[in-house]
Amino acid sequence: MTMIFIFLGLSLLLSYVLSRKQPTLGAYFTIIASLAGLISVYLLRNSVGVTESFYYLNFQITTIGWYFAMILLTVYFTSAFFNPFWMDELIYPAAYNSLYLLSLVGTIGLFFAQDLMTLFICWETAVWSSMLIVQQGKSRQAAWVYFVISAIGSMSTLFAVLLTMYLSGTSEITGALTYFTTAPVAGALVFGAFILAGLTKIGIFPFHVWLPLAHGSAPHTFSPVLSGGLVKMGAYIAYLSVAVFPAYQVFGDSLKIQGVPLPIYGLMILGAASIVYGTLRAIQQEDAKRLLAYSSVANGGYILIGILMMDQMAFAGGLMHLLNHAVASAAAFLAIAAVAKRTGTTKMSELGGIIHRMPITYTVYLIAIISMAGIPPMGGFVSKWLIFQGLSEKGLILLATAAAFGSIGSYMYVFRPLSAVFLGQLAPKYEHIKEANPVMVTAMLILTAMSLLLGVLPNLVLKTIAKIQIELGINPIIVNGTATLTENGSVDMLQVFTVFGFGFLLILILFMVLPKSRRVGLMDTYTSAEFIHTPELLHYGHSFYAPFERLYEKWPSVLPLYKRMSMKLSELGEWAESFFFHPDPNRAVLWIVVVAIVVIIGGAQ
Amino acid sequence: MHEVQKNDRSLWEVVGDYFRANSIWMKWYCTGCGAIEMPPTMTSRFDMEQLGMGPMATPRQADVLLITGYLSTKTLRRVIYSYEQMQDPKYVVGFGSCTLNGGIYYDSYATINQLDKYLPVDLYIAGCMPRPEAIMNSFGELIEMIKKGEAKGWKHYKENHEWYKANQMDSLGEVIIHDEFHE
Amino acid sequence: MWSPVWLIVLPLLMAFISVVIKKQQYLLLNLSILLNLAVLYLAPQGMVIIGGFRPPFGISLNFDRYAFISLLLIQVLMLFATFIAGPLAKKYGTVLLVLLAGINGMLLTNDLFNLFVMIEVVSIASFIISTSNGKFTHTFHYLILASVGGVFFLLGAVMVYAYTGTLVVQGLFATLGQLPNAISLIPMMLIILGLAVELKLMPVGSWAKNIYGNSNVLTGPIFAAVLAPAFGFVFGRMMGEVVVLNPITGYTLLFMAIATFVLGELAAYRQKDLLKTLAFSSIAQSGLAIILFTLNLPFAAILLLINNALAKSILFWVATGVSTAYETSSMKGLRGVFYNHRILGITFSIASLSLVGIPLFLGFYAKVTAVMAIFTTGLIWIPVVILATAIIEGAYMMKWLLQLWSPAKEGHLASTEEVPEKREALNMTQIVAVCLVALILFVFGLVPQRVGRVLSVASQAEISQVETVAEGGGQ
Amino acid sequence: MTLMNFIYGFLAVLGAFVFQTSLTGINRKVTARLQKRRGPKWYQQFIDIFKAFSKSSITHGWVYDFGAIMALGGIAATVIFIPVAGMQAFPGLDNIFVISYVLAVGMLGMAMSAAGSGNPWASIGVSRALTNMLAYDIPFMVVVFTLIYQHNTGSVSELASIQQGVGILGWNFFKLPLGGIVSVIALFGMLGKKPFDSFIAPAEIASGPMVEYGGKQLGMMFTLHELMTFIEVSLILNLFFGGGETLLIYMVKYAILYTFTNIVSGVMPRFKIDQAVTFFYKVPLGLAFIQGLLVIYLGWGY
Amino acid sequence: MIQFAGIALILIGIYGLMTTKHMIKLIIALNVLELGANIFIISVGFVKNGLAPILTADVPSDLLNFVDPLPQAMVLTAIVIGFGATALGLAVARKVYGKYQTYDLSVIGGEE
Repeated sequence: MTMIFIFLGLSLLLSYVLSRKQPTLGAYFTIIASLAGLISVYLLRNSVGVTESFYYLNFQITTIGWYFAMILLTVYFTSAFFNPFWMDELIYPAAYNSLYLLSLVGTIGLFFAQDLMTLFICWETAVWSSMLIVQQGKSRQAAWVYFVISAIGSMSTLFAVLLTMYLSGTSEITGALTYFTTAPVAGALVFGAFILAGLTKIGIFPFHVWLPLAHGSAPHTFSPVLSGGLVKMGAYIAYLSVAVFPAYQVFGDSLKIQGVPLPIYGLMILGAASIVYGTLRAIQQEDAKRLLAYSSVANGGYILIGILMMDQMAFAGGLMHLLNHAVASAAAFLAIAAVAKRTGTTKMSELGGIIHRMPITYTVYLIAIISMAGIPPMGGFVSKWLIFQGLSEKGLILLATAAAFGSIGSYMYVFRPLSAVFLGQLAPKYEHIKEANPVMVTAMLILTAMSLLLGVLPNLVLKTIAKIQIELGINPIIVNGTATLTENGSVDMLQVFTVFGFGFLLILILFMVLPKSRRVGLMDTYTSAEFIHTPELLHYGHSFYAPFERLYEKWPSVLPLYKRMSMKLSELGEWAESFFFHPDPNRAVLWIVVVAIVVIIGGAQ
Repeated sequence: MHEVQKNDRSLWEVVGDYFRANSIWMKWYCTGCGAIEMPPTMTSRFDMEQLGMGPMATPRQADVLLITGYLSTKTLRRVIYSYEQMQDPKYVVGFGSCTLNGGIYYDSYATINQLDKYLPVDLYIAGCMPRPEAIMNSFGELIEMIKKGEAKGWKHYKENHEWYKANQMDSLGEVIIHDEFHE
Repeated sequence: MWSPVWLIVLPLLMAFISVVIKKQQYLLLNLSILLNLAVLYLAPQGMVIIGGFRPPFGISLNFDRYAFISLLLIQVLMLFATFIAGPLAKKYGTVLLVLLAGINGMLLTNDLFNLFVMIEVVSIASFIISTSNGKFTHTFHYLILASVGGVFFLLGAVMVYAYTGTLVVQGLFATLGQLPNAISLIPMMLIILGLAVELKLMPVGSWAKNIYGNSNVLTGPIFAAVLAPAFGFVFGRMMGEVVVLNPITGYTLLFMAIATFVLGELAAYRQKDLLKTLAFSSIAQSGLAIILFTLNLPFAAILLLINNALAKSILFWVATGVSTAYETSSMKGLRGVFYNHRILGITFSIASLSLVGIPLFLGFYAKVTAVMAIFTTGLIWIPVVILATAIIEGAYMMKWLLQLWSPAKEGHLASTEEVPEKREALNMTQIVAVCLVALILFVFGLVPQRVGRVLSVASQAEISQVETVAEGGGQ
Repeated sequence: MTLMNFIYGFLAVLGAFVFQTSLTGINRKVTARLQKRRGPKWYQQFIDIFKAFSKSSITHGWVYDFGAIMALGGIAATVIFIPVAGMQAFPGLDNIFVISYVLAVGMLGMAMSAAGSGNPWASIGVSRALTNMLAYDIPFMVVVFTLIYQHNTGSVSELASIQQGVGILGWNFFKLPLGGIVSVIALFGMLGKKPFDSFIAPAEIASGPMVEYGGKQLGMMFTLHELMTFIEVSLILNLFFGGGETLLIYMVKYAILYTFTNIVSGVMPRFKIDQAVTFFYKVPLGLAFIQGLLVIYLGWGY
Repeated sequence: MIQFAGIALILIGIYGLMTTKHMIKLIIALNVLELGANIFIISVGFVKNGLAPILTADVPSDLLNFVDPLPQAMVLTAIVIGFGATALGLAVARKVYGKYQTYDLSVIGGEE
């Protein structure tokens, strides 16, 4: 395992050197390096429990770490296919390539970290290296907000890590965290600090502000990594703080709601809030990437709720949703990136009819959103189904309602880019664009195939998750052939897929039997007999859900709150500056006297 | 003008004509005052739904284009556009005497006097304006025509496309498009 | 033969010589620093009594590990600072030599009054150096404040003498501790206030904003990387050996230090001017060091001082270099400047990441050590404040990094067309020197534990006082 | 999974189509009677659908066709999942979430096909339809969660069979009256009946998603509508009205339920889409929550 | 008694530093402050009726009431340092005057 880190470390240097000579070469090298990483981590699947040390960093292979690392590597690997085509848009291509690999090293290190210090070091490495990548996109502000929100998480983790190390006297994760079984008060503090990091990184309401900014304006090739990959670091922290950290024991005495301790329930409510908020905001967006970013906020809520449940179904659902969302979201972002590469924009109202030029990209996007919306037979369905089953089994009705809202609301927002970007009239200025480059198409098809495979044969993954559940000592999800069984329901996705295919086949036959249709252009549509000559005007891509949006357009947004907070801090700084740092010697002397008097009076008492 | 061809339908067409005769969906092109006679025809006294007839929202869905009144040169273009958007087999019904001969404004520069020069009218309903009784009666006629396969205006239009186009161009003249809303 | 006295005498001697042969000032300066380094390496550690007088009539020098570490840091940074400042340093060669002698004396001396003298020497030298900013009102402001601070320190020292009859620094706290609180209160307050001016402690450090904020390639590094750690070390010595804190003075000092840290970072957060940002950052960091010294956690404080000195020197070199070259230090004017100055950019990034305390850099080790050390005092709220403030610190440093690296307008992809034209900020040799310091910082970051081991010896060797504010407060 | 399953499945689709289409025709007559008209023949709906199939058609590109096939295919597959009077083509696949999500395949296919026609009215219609779905589904889902919690199963056929055998009072509609009312109101939304039919408003947005369909695609959309109606009514029937012990009872109950909705909607005006959302989130959602809290926290409803 | 004189001078000096904006007056106030401090220091070592701390043949070696010489030595140094600072301050003030033609800091304001 150390070898993987050394290899990736060397390859990031190599990719820097190569990129200095020829940026594209270095970018292609990132594909090879991440593939090598993927394969070598895959080969570690049987060596669970092995520990290794590298300098003062300690690593251990765990099933859950392996699972997370595989997800991350998949996303990095597929997104790397896009890197070579964006080199000319970046002003620091060499830095991009090497930071790309550096953030990969950081994230994998996080998942394999054995001690808390290693955990934190890897965490920070991933954060700042990805922040430096984000700044190469459209917005510095976004990168900054990303860093600041992450820093809130980092600093709270650091606090938790150090306090844990101080109190427990050990830094080994499991040993240190299980210490709190006997110290619930300090445990609550550490839990709060730890989970805060998870919340900021998953982008849970109200810490979600960085997601739309960073995802929306990062270089197009890096948005999939941010959404599909780096967000999952937060999920890992959430996992640590509820599964490894004995959260249910620490809060064992607190008020319970349907068997869930109140603090954890409160966090789940935050997850539910981010589902609802993310959904509503995603519906409003005019930019495809920002829309997908808000969908990540919503999906982060599912993941958080699932992991916090720590039961047979929802926990498995949460862990599986990680993978499903990573794959689907990466595919969707990549598809949008491919479109942006050809058209130069991600604004939905400026696009339209891209399907006529990029049908494969369209298919990729379609399958991605089907998975994201949780519609069978794609992967997203299984995980959402598990979460629903878990929530309704426990009777957590508020959370279940939010989950349902996010699920159905997702039809609305995922359909929006489908319709506005891909369907409808093609603007004449995009008449000559071509399908995405075969290299990009390959990456997208890999993810699409994965989405489909996960949907049809979810048990491939659920087996691993069952293993994790057994390690944690909770009731594992039961897999039986192609069927997935839970306490209150079962599903066999292969059968569902077959029946769906059967239905599709029936209708296809019916369709073929009937007379063939005449092809007409998209400008030949019913317009109340009015003549329209401009395709852009006929295409409906702006304010798609206007009546619905009107219902909540006046709702306060969170970002202004942060802005106001930042402004208040600045004002405080300004006050300090003008009050204590006045360029006037009189005042400085006055202050000396004031301090002296205060001390003397205080001391005299 | 070509002669309407002899009636030799395949079995498929015969069955199809049966369905089409019993399910007449109309697109009303309400250009003039005649449209006011349609609501009584629809509602409880005459109830045209008992014959399977009904109004439809778009020409794509409709079988019959019902032109209820005056056509000006401006609306004629729209009518032709709508007609061409309809799916075969499709039928045109001219409603009121204005579609027949221009009605009382026959001598206006903007009035279209004889609809069948521009579109293949299968059936005219005379009157100014025709009462619901007349409408029901004439639709009964149309149903019979469709059943027998005699309503072939749409085929006629295809076969004599140049002739119709020439008439249309003649009447409309050249259209110069300035922008989306001005021509 | 090899005595630490040379560390003071040599620069002073060279200073006199340099008055005579003006042309060779710069050579003499460098020569004396190099010789100092040699002396540092060769001189045996221990107490040196000068002239055979028994203290307090004579002066003794305390050359222990603590002094060694601080002197080494100062000599090295001085060497780089004078080298990089080049022509400016030539102009101020004599003054710099006096400054060096003063600082060395300050760090070595074991006599409270001698310390006052050295502080005044350093102050006067630094007044003169600060005039090279060309902003005389600011120098005047500094001069008035530092003189008042000096007088306070002197009064404090004399009162200590009056009460105890001795001026020997080492072990003074033991004698002072026997005095009643009400008596020791005033001299302690005077000593701390006197130092607080130079330490830029809020609210008496108001001179720093403009002196740092208008600095050039000489003054910036000298003030931020030589004077600041030097006074930090002196303060550490005072806290370890002299100052007896009662709850009132202790909490006042702690409160002032925390206010300095938090408000300093907040003030830095709102700056739109690179040098001013760095100025407030220095103020805030010195607050953090004082927190640690006050809590009697010298090891963490030393680490922090070293990290700050190295990082700040790099930051000031680069910042003053580019702001001189581009004739502005505003955020708008410097946007994307690192595109043409990659190496400077990388060193600046390393320094700022280390300053913020990002892992893989020395600053992280310092931060962790500090927080872990504070935990042992039982004051858990202080780490919370420190870490929360670190978010703000990270925020503004990153804002600057992003702006300096990226030439793009907000909302647009960066393009090379918007890059500011290339001007020479620092010449090749200067860049190499900056890189060397950055390399030192980077290497320290890679082997933090080794650095820590060396330093922990220093901190243990020196500080003999064990009482902490927390314990004092608990009484 | 044998061939027989598939044949049963095919028959289920066919049966559902025939049954529901006849019922639609009958209900057109019922509506006509309400309006003092004679109304069409009872098989008028068949004629309409077959006529549409018999006409020529146009296509706006492959996604227009593919969407239509996907929609109808998805809906046909969903019909196969629906348990009718205890009969299922594929036993064990009748999880409520599976059904409601496979249904979404059809919705998405239709929306895709409609938007693929490039007609702005179709897009407006789709936008309204999806908004409508968000409105009615949330209260319904809350009720479904309550049901699953109460009976500890997500299988529709099991939920139906639990209610059988104890007469009319065994129905969930009477055990969970608030939930029952909510789900019947939601049924109106699902079926797109007045007052929740603004997404196909013919005079305002030219029948919304259907605007560009003609010929065989239109026929497919009509078929889809019939099958979807069958699924939705069956779902409510199974969940709240005890399904059916035999096929006959099932059909009778079904006909009564469907005709009821039809009669009610016959005298209703139309909500604007935002009014529909507000309505659903005020009244039915509130009732559903009250029901849920009563069941989960107070144990009522058993 | 003499201590109080020193303290009074210190307070006067501080008062001057807090109130005047004139650079020269500030320097004068600073000097007053230093003078006060010096007097205070001298007073620390002062012994009433004490002798000079100089060993001569007349003075018995076990004499105890001599004046503490150390504060006096300190004051000497402090005076020198104060002189240096004053000279520098005046030079700076002169420079400022050359630039702004005034000594009044309130007129100059913050120099940017």
